[in-house]
Amino acid sequence: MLDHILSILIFFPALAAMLGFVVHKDSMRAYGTAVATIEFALSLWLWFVFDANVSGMQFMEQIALVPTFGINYIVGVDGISLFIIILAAFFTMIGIASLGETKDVKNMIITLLFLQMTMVGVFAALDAMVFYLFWELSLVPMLYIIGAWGGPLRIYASVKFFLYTFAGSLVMLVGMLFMAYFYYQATGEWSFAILDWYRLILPESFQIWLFVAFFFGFAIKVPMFPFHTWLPYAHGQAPTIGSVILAAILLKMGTYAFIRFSLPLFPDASVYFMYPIAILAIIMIIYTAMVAYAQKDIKQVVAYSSVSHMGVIILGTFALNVEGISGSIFLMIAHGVVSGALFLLVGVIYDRRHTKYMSEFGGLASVMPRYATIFGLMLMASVGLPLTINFVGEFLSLLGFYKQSHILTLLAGTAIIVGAIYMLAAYKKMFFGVVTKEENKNLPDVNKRELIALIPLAIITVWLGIYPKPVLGPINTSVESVVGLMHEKAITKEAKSRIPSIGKDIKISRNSVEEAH
Amino acid sequence: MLSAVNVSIESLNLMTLVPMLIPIVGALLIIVIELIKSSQDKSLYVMLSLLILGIDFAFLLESAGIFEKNGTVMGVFDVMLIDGLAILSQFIIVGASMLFIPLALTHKRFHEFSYPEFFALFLFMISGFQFMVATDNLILVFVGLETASLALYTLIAMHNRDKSFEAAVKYFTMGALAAGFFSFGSMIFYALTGSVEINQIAEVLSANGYADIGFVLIGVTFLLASFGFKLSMVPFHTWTPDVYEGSSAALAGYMSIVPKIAAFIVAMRFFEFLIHSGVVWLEVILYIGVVVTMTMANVWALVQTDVKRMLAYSSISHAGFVMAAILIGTTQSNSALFLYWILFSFTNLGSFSMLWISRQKNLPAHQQSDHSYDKFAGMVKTSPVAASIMALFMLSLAGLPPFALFWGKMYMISSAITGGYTVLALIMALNSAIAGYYYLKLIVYMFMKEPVVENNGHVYVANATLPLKTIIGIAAIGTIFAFVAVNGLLELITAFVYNSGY
Amino acid sequence: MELFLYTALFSPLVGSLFAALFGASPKTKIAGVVPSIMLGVSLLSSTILLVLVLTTGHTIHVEMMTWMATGNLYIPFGFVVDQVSVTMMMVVTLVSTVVHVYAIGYMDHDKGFNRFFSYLSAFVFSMMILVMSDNFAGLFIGWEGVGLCSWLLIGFWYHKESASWAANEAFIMNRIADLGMLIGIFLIYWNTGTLQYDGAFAAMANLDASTLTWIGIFLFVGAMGKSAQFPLHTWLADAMEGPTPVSALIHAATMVTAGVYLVVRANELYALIPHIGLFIASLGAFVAIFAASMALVNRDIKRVIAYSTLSQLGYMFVAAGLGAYWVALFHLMAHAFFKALLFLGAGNVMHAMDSELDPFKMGGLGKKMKGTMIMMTLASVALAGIYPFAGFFSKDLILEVGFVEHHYIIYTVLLFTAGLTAFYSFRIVALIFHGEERYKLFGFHPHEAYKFMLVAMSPLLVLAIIAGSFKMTYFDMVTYVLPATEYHVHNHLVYWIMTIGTQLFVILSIFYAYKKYTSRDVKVPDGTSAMENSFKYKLLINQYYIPYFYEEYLVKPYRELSEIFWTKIDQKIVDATVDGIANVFYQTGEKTRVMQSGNLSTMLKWMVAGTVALLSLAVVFGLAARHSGEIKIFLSGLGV
Amino acid sequence: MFEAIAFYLFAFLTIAMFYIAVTTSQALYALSSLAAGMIFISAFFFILGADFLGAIQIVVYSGAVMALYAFGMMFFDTTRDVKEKQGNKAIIIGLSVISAALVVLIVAAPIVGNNIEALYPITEGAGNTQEVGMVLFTKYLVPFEVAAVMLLVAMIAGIVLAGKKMDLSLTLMNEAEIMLMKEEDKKVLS
Amino acid sequence: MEIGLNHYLVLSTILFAIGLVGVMRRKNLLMLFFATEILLNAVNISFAAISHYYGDLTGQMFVFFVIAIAASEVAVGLGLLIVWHKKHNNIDLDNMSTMRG
Repeated sequence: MLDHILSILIFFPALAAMLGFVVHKDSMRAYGTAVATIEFALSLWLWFVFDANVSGMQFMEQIALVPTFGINYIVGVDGISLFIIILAAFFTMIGIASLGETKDVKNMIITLLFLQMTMVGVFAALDAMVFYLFWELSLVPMLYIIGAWGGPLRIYASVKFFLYTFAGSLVMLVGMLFMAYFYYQATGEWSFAILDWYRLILPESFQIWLFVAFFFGFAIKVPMFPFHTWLPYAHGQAPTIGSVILAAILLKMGTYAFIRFSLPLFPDASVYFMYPIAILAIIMIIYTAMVAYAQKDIKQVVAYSSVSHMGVIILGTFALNVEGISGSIFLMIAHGVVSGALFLLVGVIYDRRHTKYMSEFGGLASVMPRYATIFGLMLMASVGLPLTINFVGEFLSLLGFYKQSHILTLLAGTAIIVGAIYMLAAYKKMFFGVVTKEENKNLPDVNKRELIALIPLAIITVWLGIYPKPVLGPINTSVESVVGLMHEKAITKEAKSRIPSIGKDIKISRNSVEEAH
Repeated sequence: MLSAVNVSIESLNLMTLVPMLIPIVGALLIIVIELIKSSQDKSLYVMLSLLILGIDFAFLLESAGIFEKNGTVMGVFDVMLIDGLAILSQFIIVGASMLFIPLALTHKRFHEFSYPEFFALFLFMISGFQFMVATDNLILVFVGLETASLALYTLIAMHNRDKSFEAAVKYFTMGALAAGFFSFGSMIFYALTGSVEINQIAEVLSANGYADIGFVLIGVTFLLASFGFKLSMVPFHTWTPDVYEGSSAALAGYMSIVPKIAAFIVAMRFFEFLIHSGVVWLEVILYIGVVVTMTMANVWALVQTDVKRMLAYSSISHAGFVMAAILIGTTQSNSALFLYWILFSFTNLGSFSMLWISRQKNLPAHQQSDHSYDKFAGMVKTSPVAASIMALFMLSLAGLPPFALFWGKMYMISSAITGGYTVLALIMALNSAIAGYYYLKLIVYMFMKEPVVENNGHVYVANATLPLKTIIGIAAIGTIFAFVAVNGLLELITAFVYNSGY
Repeated sequence: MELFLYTALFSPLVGSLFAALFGASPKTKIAGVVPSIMLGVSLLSSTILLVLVLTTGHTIHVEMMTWMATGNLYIPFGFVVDQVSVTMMMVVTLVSTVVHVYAIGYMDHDKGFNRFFSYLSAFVFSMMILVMSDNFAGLFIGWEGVGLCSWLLIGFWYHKESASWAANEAFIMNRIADLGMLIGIFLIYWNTGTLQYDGAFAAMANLDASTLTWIGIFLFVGAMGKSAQFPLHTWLADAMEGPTPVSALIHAATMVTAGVYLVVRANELYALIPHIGLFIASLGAFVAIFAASMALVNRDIKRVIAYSTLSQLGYMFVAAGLGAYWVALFHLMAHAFFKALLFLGAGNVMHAMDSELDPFKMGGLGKKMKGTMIMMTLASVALAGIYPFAGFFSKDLILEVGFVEHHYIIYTVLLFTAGLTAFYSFRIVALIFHGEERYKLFGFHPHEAYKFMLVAMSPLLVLAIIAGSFKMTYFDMVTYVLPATEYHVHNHLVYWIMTIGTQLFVILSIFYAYKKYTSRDVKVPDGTSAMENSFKYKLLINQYYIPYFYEEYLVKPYRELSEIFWTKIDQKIVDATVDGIANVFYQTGEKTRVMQSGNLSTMLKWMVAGTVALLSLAVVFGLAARHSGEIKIFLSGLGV
Repeated sequence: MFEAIAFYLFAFLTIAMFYIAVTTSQALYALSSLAAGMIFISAFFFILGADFLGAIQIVVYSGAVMALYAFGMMFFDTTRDVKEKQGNKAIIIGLSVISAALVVLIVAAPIVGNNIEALYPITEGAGNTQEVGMVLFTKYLVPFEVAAVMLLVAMIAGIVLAGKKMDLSLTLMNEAEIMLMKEEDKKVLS
Repeated sequence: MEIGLNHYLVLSTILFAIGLVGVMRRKNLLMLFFATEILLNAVNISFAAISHYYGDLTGQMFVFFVIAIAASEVAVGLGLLIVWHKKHNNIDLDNMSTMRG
């Protein structure tokens, strides 16, 4: 069982979704919750049996798919992907459990379960093609969720989401094929296995081109400025559950991929592009935060805030040291939890009033005190208050990047200011003041179903803020090996000096394209 | 005086003719049956055709075995050429035909299937295509092509309504022009080399070092124009959407696969050696042609309001995509062509079959064409399974993994990269993204819109019968589980293509 | 001993959580009483620790658990009780206990009673973390924690627009400073490899001066925000929108002094970079007089006291900047007592006057509120620095420090400020408690506060009076960890002249204020008097137009820029580009689909045209074939 | 010399005939001139020694094909003046002139490949028909048979398309009508 | 004045161009078919000439098959025209543009 736990994790939801077609639609919610809970339990079990002291991949599985062309189904998990998988399972679970009254609930749940398969698959995949497969496949359920259950502009938003990401990932596909070709040239064998690719040392110019190709795919997914405009539409139009999963998990695919692919495969290019990307990240942070401030729609505020936070994650990733990368991975989880919670919260009020315009509210704190409290907690987490989950990530990310550039970190650090500005302004508009609108006077506070989703998130927010070690430990172990690998592989002096060497011994067998020629 | 010719039967390798003869015999059989006892039910002919094609397929397997053992075989005075390309393409031709023919068993009656001649012509057409791919003699290519084409024009027209006549006439007229071009091009090469056999042409041309490059280019131009017509390369593509729209959906799907693979093989045989001998002009022209065909067809597909026309443009774009294989001209790219086309057959036949089963006799109210997007609006509400299958085909066409066409696309782009055509690879990738839009549009209509046209969902399966459903099921399974087969296919194709010297 | 440490630290948290349980329910006394008791417990534990530290000189250092550990970074939750932190602990727990008890009365009629205590205790907890942490990260936790609680408490009456606005302003301004602090922390980490105080300070001795300077600057930026130093000072006056106990606790006694605490804590760093110290001192002196000047004319009791706090913080920074860390800390302590007292007194007045804050509308309240009057008067005396009250010992010491360190300008400024301090303090006292009973015009019915509130205030009163006498004990204690420099003017004559001169100057100021504001001529200003129209008055009452400047030149542009970013750049440029690209394809399709006219003749023409185009190309190429060599080079140059 | 005169004469005649065939608005003229052009072309075949082809040309084209067209003309009633809307003439003329000019430009250049060995050389002494037969039934046996199939296809196609059965379209009728028709059909049969 | 291969090729090309003109300008389908016949015939001349000058029979074979093809096309083409004419009573291709875009 343990040998196949990842495959089970990946395909169990899909199988359950298939069987779900048979389930009667009144019982569908219970069915979905049960399946998602089992999946979550499995993911917890994975965590339980995961050996935090091993830096490499665990629970690897390999099945030949197209061996002639080097494509194999390889999955495995390490500290970097473990928690995102758990998070994906978790969010699907609470997403389904807290699903409000929607039309076609059966379709929705089946779609969500399929989505879960793709999400887990992306993070477990160790073969570039399998990764790409799940990566692309994840677009479809999301497209459906946005397009079928979304707001008035849903079709525009969903198509934009799909095509934009699709276009980016096709460029990435070209990059992957190139990478495989280089591997073929170097070794005489086709392989798409990431771990094989890790052993390949490419000349800097190749690295740069490939980095750019991969970058398009990842950057659009993240989304990085200036490729971010699909996100506000997608979030703005998506139903609550869609936004939650989009923000919590799907966006993380991009940043995760940076760490899984770009950094270890192209260490020199990573150093080469560190500053440009950092500048983009800073633009993301400040610019989108300001745009968020200008929003009238609370969901858009949260959406833009996502972009802003993703900027910090990117920055941490390109710190290229253990502190920064660990921080950025942690922040991925943190941002997942917090933005997921924020979207859920927005969903709560949307369910009641069917509007997301902040001007429609005001003074909600007195009408819905519990709601206001949880929102306040998440808001504080979002602005990165210490002892909440976000702070750990942001702190480490910025700390890490400070090693690379002081002035850029100073600029990026304004995240904590601009973030506070829009968030507090939004909170003030919604919750403070006196209740002016008649409709708002008798709004019911959060109900049990919503609390089922919100309370665990609140607990995680605080728990991991105070005691991040259970998560940070495994992440750290794996990140150390990644950084060590990068240092080992780096060719240029600049890269060698930028990427710290890890004391531990990391052996890679060197296969270089030039050697093969 | 002429001396008598002594030929031993063995040296003729008559076996090479068998796969082509079987459909001819079958067609004659059908005609004979009709003569003896007329007005039989169409199901008889369908099954008969299916059986004949099955036998044909078995013989193809046999020839494949022979090829694996002995390599390329020439036969009947070296007119027939059975190499890996011929065998692979015949597999596609016969296989796709086998998938097509049960589509005649619709629930509703359509005019063409009431003729036994329909099936006879169909079988003749298949043999025509088979001759086309199994030779390197331009005369036989021409005759095979015309046999197949003439039968095809008729098949289109037999649908018997205004649009199909219009389609047939358009196709026919342009086909006649293309035939003129073909013969003119062949004439130039004959003038240059004194031969109409591609091998000989290649030998002679390389022997004199392409001294008459001007003539070569003229010849290539005319041949390109005629193949361009068959392969619907821009700007020779104009017939495609109209003809697809005019003919029945099933036949349109068939047309998007079989005639094209035949033309591809001939184009591959003819252009490959030119490209390899460094005719830069051809390379440039093909490059432009491929890019323009892919892109413009995509762009036109974007603005279509009818699904069938959209699919027509999409198949133009796919053809352009595959044409890149000939431009690249490596073993990998040629293998990619076959892989792509096999996977494309499943998907495209599947999607056209989906249109076919939703075909109504009369146009729905307020609609201009049989399969307008509006017709599919809200399909998921009334027939979710059909909508899901249709969406599956669309996603596969868009190149979403792990569905069938993704593997072809991936391998093709990879071959472009390996062949050094990086920019082309990027253009191909981005074109897939553009194409994503119109495939998505259908999905959007099916899954996200409210029904515009009053219907109870029955319309989407108006034509469905068990055989049709089976075909669609096969196509769907093929599309979904392609990844299982890709490895085997790839090994086989690569071996065949490589051993044929391409 | 660790037990006491944890008790001191966590009992406020327990209290806070307890009160939070009742957060959504209607007011219950118990939600106020329990946190108060818990604070009492905390106070008790702190006292025990104080005694321990006093008697044995030992410090307690515990590490509760790991917080963050990755790469080389290791940050634990570690706490230290040494002479400095125990002082702060005492101040914090004492004042907060008083304030808690007081607030039970003060918030009696408020709907958010339970919530209030939850916040208030949470604040104390954060503050305890801030002062007890043994590393910069822990400090930062407390630092932000108090910021959060301050936000909650300033905006406590969230239905008031001004309150929520002030809360946000405070939070955001603090955040600006926190960024500096964060950068300072990063610098420390990357240069010393640790964030523990002991390790970091030990390593700093080996760092080059410029790095240290940067660290010093950034940390001080953090301190500036929390302690509301110029130019980040505007939030403090606006923070008076919060309930008065909050002002007493947070914005007088504890949180705002965190900056001073930080500088004191980092004394080993600042000792290495005296030029930064001088800058701090100069800024402190400037703020002292700057704030005092604004206090002169303000017509809001709480704001006057707030400015006074600001001014006194300036004093503290002068001391800290000049290296007299223990003096700074001592003044911090003394100031906490009398300033909290002052605020609580003001709270009583407000309570009596239905939240009216304009002292011109009061007058003669002394008759109704004797207790309050006495307390406020004494607190003002202490603030003014009259012997033998606490202020005399702590504040005059700072003057001496300035003098002894030969910074005469600073000395002069501070001396002058002392006069101003006395003036505005007694202006308030006079306007409130003496003179005409102007409140009657406005129909107020003032009454004294609850007895227990007054009782609760009394410890502060006592301390405000006698705190000065602990000076030497205190000196002995803190100089275990702080540089033990005695500041004495060695020339006795000069010393006496200075002391008596200062005293006289202050007393004169008091009398002048008293005289001026108890006279019968005092009227409620209506904007017509000559003084009110003078430039000076306008400048001061408008706080030197700094808030206006911030609003006009920072906030508005930010808002407008945000709007532009969104509507113009994000929608019109970034997004429009993406849609534009898509549209190009679509429009190309729409425009060129006419090619497919459906007319067979056109189709045939297209076919011929295509062939002709190919032919032309063929001819061009055929002609060019003669120059094939050159062409190949050209094409390979193009990369085809 | 004779050859030259014959060539130019027939060249002029064919060009003239075909020119008329594509430009005249009288269908009858067009048909006649086309037929004439075909015959003149057969003259070239005779000049070039391809007697068999010449004969075929006359028989098939001038005989069979032209007869078919003539029949068609009668059927379509296009003996009258045919009115054809002409769009942009410039395009037509431009395209054809360019194409002709370009091809002529290149074709007029001598073909280098004069040293080509004939694969199926014309044997001295044998008649053209004999030679053709020889090659046709050895080398080109398969194409010949396929051509037979092609003609069969064309025949079937012609019969089917022109047949009466095409008058009623099952495709356009609804099922009920078809059933009705079948019933009637049976009645007629029985 | 020797008549060489090139003469025939030029003639053939000119005829082919005439055929193209016909194909492009004819709107009457029947007469359009005439033009396609011209195209094929034009090529036939060249084939025969090349065959003659090379002394090779392949060209004549090609011509033979082209003639066969032309004949078949006529049959099918006329069949199509007849069907069309039956339904529409005209064979003008301008009336034949229901499908477009």
